[in-house]
Amino acid sequence: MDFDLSESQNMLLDTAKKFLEKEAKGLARQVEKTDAGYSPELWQKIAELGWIGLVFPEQYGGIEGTFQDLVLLVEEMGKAVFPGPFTTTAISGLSILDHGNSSQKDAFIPALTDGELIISPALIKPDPLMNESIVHDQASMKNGKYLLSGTRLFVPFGHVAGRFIYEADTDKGKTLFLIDAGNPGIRCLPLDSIAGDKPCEVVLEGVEVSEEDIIGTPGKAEKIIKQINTRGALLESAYICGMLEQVLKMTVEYANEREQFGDKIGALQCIQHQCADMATDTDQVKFLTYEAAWKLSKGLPADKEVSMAKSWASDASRRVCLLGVKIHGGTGVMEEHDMQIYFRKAKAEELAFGDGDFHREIVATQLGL
Amino acid sequence: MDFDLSESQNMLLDTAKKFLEKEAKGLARQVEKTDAGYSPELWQKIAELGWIGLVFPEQYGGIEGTFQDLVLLVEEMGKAVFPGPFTTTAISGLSILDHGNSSQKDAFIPALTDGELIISPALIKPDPLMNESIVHDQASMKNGKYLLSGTRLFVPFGHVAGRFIYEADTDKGKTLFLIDAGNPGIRCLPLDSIAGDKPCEVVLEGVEVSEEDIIGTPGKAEKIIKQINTRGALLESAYICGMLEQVLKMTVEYANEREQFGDKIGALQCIQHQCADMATDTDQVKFLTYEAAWKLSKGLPADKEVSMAKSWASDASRRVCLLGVKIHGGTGVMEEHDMQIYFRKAKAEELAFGDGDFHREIVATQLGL
Amino acid sequence: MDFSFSAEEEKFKQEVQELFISEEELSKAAKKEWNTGLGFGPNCWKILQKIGERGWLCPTWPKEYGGLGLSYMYRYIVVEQMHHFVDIYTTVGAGMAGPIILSHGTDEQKNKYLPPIARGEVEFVLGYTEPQAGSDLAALSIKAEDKGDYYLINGSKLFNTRAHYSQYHWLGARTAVIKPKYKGISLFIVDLKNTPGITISPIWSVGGTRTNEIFYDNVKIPKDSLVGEANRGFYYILEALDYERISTVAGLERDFKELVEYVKEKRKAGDPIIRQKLGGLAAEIESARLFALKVAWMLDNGRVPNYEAAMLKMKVAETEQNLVNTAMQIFGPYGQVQKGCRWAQFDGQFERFYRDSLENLITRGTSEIMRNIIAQRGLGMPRR
Amino acid sequence: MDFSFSAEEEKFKQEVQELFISEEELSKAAKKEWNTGLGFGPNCWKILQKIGERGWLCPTWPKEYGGLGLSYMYRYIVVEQMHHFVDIYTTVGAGMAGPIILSHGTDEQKNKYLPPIARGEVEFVLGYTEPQAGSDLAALSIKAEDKGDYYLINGSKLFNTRAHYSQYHWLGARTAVIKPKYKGISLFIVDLKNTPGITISPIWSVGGTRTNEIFYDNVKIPKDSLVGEANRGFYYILEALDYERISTVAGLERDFKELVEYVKEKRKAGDPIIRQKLGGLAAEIESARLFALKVAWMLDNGRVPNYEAAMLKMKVAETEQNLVNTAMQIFGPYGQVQKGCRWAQFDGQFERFYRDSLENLITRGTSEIMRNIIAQRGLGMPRR
Repeated sequence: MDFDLSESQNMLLDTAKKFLEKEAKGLARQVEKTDAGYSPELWQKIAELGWIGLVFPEQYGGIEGTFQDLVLLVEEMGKAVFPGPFTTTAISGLSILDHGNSSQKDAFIPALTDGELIISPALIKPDPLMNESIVHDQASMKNGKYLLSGTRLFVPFGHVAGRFIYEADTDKGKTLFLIDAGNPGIRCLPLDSIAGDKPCEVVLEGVEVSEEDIIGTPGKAEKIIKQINTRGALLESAYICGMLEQVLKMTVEYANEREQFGDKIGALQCIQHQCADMATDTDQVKFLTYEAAWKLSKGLPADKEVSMAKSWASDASRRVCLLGVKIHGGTGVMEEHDMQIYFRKAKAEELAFGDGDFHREIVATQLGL
Repeated sequence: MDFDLSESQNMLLDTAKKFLEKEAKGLARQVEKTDAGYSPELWQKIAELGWIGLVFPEQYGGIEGTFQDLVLLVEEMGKAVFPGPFTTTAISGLSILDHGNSSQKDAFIPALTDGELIISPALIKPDPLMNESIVHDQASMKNGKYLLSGTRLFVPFGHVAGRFIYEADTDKGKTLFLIDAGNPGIRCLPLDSIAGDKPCEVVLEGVEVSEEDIIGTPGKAEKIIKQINTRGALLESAYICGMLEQVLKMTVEYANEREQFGDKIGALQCIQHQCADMATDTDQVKFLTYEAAWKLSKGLPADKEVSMAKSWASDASRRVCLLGVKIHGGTGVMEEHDMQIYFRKAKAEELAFGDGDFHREIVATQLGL
Repeated sequence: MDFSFSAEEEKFKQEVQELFISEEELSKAAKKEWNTGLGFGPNCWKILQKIGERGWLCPTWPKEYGGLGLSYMYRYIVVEQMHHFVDIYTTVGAGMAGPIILSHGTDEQKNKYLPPIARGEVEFVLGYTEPQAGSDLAALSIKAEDKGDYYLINGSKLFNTRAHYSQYHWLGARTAVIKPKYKGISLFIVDLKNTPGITISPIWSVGGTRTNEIFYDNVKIPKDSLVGEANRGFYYILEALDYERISTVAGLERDFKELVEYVKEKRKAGDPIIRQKLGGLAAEIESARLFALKVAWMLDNGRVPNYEAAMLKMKVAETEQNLVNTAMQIFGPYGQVQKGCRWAQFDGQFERFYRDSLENLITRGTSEIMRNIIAQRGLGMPRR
Repeated sequence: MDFSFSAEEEKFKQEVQELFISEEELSKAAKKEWNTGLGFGPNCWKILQKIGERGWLCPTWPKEYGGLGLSYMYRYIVVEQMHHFVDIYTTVGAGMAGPIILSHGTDEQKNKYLPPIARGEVEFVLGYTEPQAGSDLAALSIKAEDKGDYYLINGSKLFNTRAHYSQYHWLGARTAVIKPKYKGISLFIVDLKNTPGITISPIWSVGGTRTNEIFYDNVKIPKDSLVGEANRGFYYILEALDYERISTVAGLERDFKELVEYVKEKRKAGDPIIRQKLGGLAAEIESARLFALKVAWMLDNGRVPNYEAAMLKMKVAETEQNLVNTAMQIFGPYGQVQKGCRWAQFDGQFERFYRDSLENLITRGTSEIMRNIIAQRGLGMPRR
């Protein structure tokens, strides 16, 4: 049993804290009004720091960290609400590493760890009840090439991705493709969202893709997608964990400074108890996330643990941020204060890779129900 | 719009408060260890006060009050956790009044208002998954008589009932009978329960019943049963409302007296806020109950309102009692203190005529979902 | 006990409804304007005036000042219908400033301000909050010095939400440095359009609502700007709370109904979890509605709804949170996209509401302040 | 970071498990006895002695006093297994009195009391609470007067739960009337079996658990009953909290697992609402388990888990409430009937648990006290 970080994890987080403190302060606020929605300049810097390559082998420009290291780094990013396609690029790269062939690995992972290539999973199919006018899924063969059409939603940073991970139902069954975002049949539309984090609508119309762009065995997409979703859910939990730690910190600081009725509001029992509840909720997210990360890193089955973490994180994200807003009072709802950024981001992270109800349902299944 | 009670309601409640204060103090504690589970002596007294006849016409020994009056009286009983088959006898009687023929009315309602006859709805069929060894439902005809077999559960005060309201699936469809509890084919077993309130298992084996004992039109039982359940749910809400008012009162009194750390615990903000939440929850139960009662009294459709009231009451009953227990500290969990009686009774009332989930589901249906 | 409106009230309600229905386009346009977060636009003014010209904006006021001399229940009915049709609850003039002018103003002030308020022609912006005086209103520090012929005002006010379209500032300022602090506060009416030295600076909320900071730099205001007696302002504010307490959940009811229809349409009505959530919300909204009715009824019957009003305020704000949260949960990932996006459900209305509703948890007293009131005034628990 | 036991710990855990499995009948009988609410019966004593004779009851103690000189994680493992198999968590001797005797007792006291505690042969009943001293332990008033050759005790103690089967009273008594009050408290060991003037009077809890009031009427106890220095008792109690903090959710995990199996068997596994409730509970129990492990790990690493232990205490008690409440909701009307009834699910186990679990919300500090600790010690918020 060890709840401490390793030497190298401490070093990684030390650097991360310093870097984020120096470079990323106020970044979330700045970039959400830009078209990119993130800072390409800082993206290069974190590539140089080895963050994008954190979990990849040296031969591909990585530094061979564990998935647990990645979780810890993402937690730090969450504290700073660091914007960008970091987690989704990392898990996309891991899919190529785990399931791609060697030429795919050679072609894409070094570009990814260098910060040159952003890969985004484009896996969420629209519910036609929400909007009927969509390009429906089609996959046919022509001259040995696949012709793919379809609509995918909420593709993270799709507008700056070089490649999409895309699933199509081909003659061989559900098959995963790594599609060049520059393909002329693709349209990508960033959507305005509560978190200002550029989820995209990606539309394929008759996009020609060759067999070489298939990841893994044709017809076997589902297992890889599940892995992507599991990793994604856990990294979101870590990001939420960081956010909530920061919200708690900000809130306690505010309460310990703010005076009303001749006393610090932090001396009020109701404020203290709300902060205690925020702390407990946050620690629950943290430990559940850490345990799931440890299991994933060890290669142990972790579906249940990941879903426990994400279900708690999703619900705690709203609970904790709402208390944060309330304790900040009028200040907390002002655009100029950071509190509201966390509140808005929390909604996006709550939803990403499945909300609380969704993951509790998975836990139930994992319990054998 | 009028949130006040009428003159006659005020009089009724005045008498009720005084009577219950004088006669029923400590009663719940005393009778739960007796075989009867209520006080037959006080039963006679409340009959004399006209309570059992409250909603019945004068010709049957009643005093022609409204259903709203009944709700208010039951609320007072809830404050005193007055034990006995009052609500179930009243709603059983109302079924006879509404659906019985004149000879049934003449035979049973005066006996009921006099306090001589207790009638109990025996309508809950056991879930065979919970216990397989039951007498299964059967209804056949023999010499113009019905022969009924079946098991019914959680029959309130079945052991002292003179008649049961029982539903059987006959050749004419679902039919409601008013069965003599003294019938030799009937066994009645009071069950030990958390609230000590004698829910009974009633077993019929080849019980012979004549056509005269059918209430309403043969084959049309469902509508009457629904009415019984609606009325029952609302009276339970009223009883819970009274209980919660009393729990709140006891708790505030305790908090305003109890000293710890040199101060009344009632001066602590966390205690005050918990009490404020208890008060709000209780008032929600109260107003929802009153509105539903008013609708029922006016003959307006009230299924949605009753289920809103009971769903809130069921869940609030636990929330409020749990806070009451916590604020009372060690005292609250001691057998010798009344707090625990309310906590235990709350569970029984929460369940009676449907719990929170059950009634929220009805509300959803009523919303057209 | 009776939970229905009287025949006269019912008739009045019909009339009010009919106005909004006959002015459907205008109502919708006003609602849309209001929901930009920018406050009153031309359509808002227009509909307010239509309400006002019938005497409905201040139905409890005497006829001479533009009212109808009716009971609080009529005001409740108007507020309910306004909330339902245009989302605007009331004006600060009709709900907060006006009642104080009516009780404590001079005849001149009454004649000058009340009729245009009642006609819906002018609006007041509330000027109570300061950076160090939020929940603790008595701590306000903006200074109003009596200079003989005029008052000299210096300082600033935060969260003056309606400043950019109001004619008047309803200003709470310090006229005496004294302990207890609340005994040194006075109320003033400041003409925002014609007074030099005032700067209005916008602040934006997370919900996209514009509010403002107002700076007073050696601002001279006439002596007759003072309302009532000097240093009695805090008492007047507390008194006026009654009137302010008329509240409604009509907007929530409307949104909830739309949400239920949406769930049916999107074929999610069979989902037991959604059914539970909506069933629970229905009960919660209904209980809040009954709280609101009770408060209006109490006012009409000369009872002071101090803890009841606190319960109402808290319950409405929390019910609103449950509503927006439930809606967002039902939309799933589609909830996060905003107005104008083709994937936005209800054109992003709930997305905005999800942000904008936060304010209601805080303004007019946080839920924690309300719980203090319920415990201390309602339940008789000790004050420190 | 590593969430697994070491190979040695794992091996130890296996051994402990094997004992309980090989003594299955005895374990079950002990669990059954314990769950009557009457405390230790013959089977409880027997299983405790089997645990004790292996040194497992106090594994962190030195070997000379019957321990094994192992780390806190081993104690965690024993507690977890005990909780799982017999529902008994620990003894007061091993968990509360013993550690103080070990740190502050005389050699004579150590030799006399520690080995039998470690062997599971004797039990202490905690004697801290009084009617006016619950959460506020420092307010205790039972008097211990130093009469030269002996101490004279007068007064009474409330909620002495284990008094009717313990050999010793672990008594906190006032030896000095002084401010602050906590500076006048001393700890004593009182031989309950051989001391005249003591009356033990039963009190019953809503859960059917027997607890007791103990009355001291001019009771003389020897001078060497005092543990450590006079008037230092409160400090010792606080110190010992560390040891006490080892906690586990093993019993909750076991009950939860049984509940899940029950839901499958009763074909309710398809109910989405039950699935949500159980899925949420699984996460909550797991997080409480991780809190417990963290505290044990901190103790092993010389860190003081003051706010972490408070969080653990609060979370375990609240998780337990969620578990019993969920179980009762799943049973519906069948939940209300009691042990022995043929309709009782799990033979009424959860019905009793529903009542009995209330105590855990209150003993060893209410959730409200825990929140104070988390805020003030953990988050650095101001103390009054």
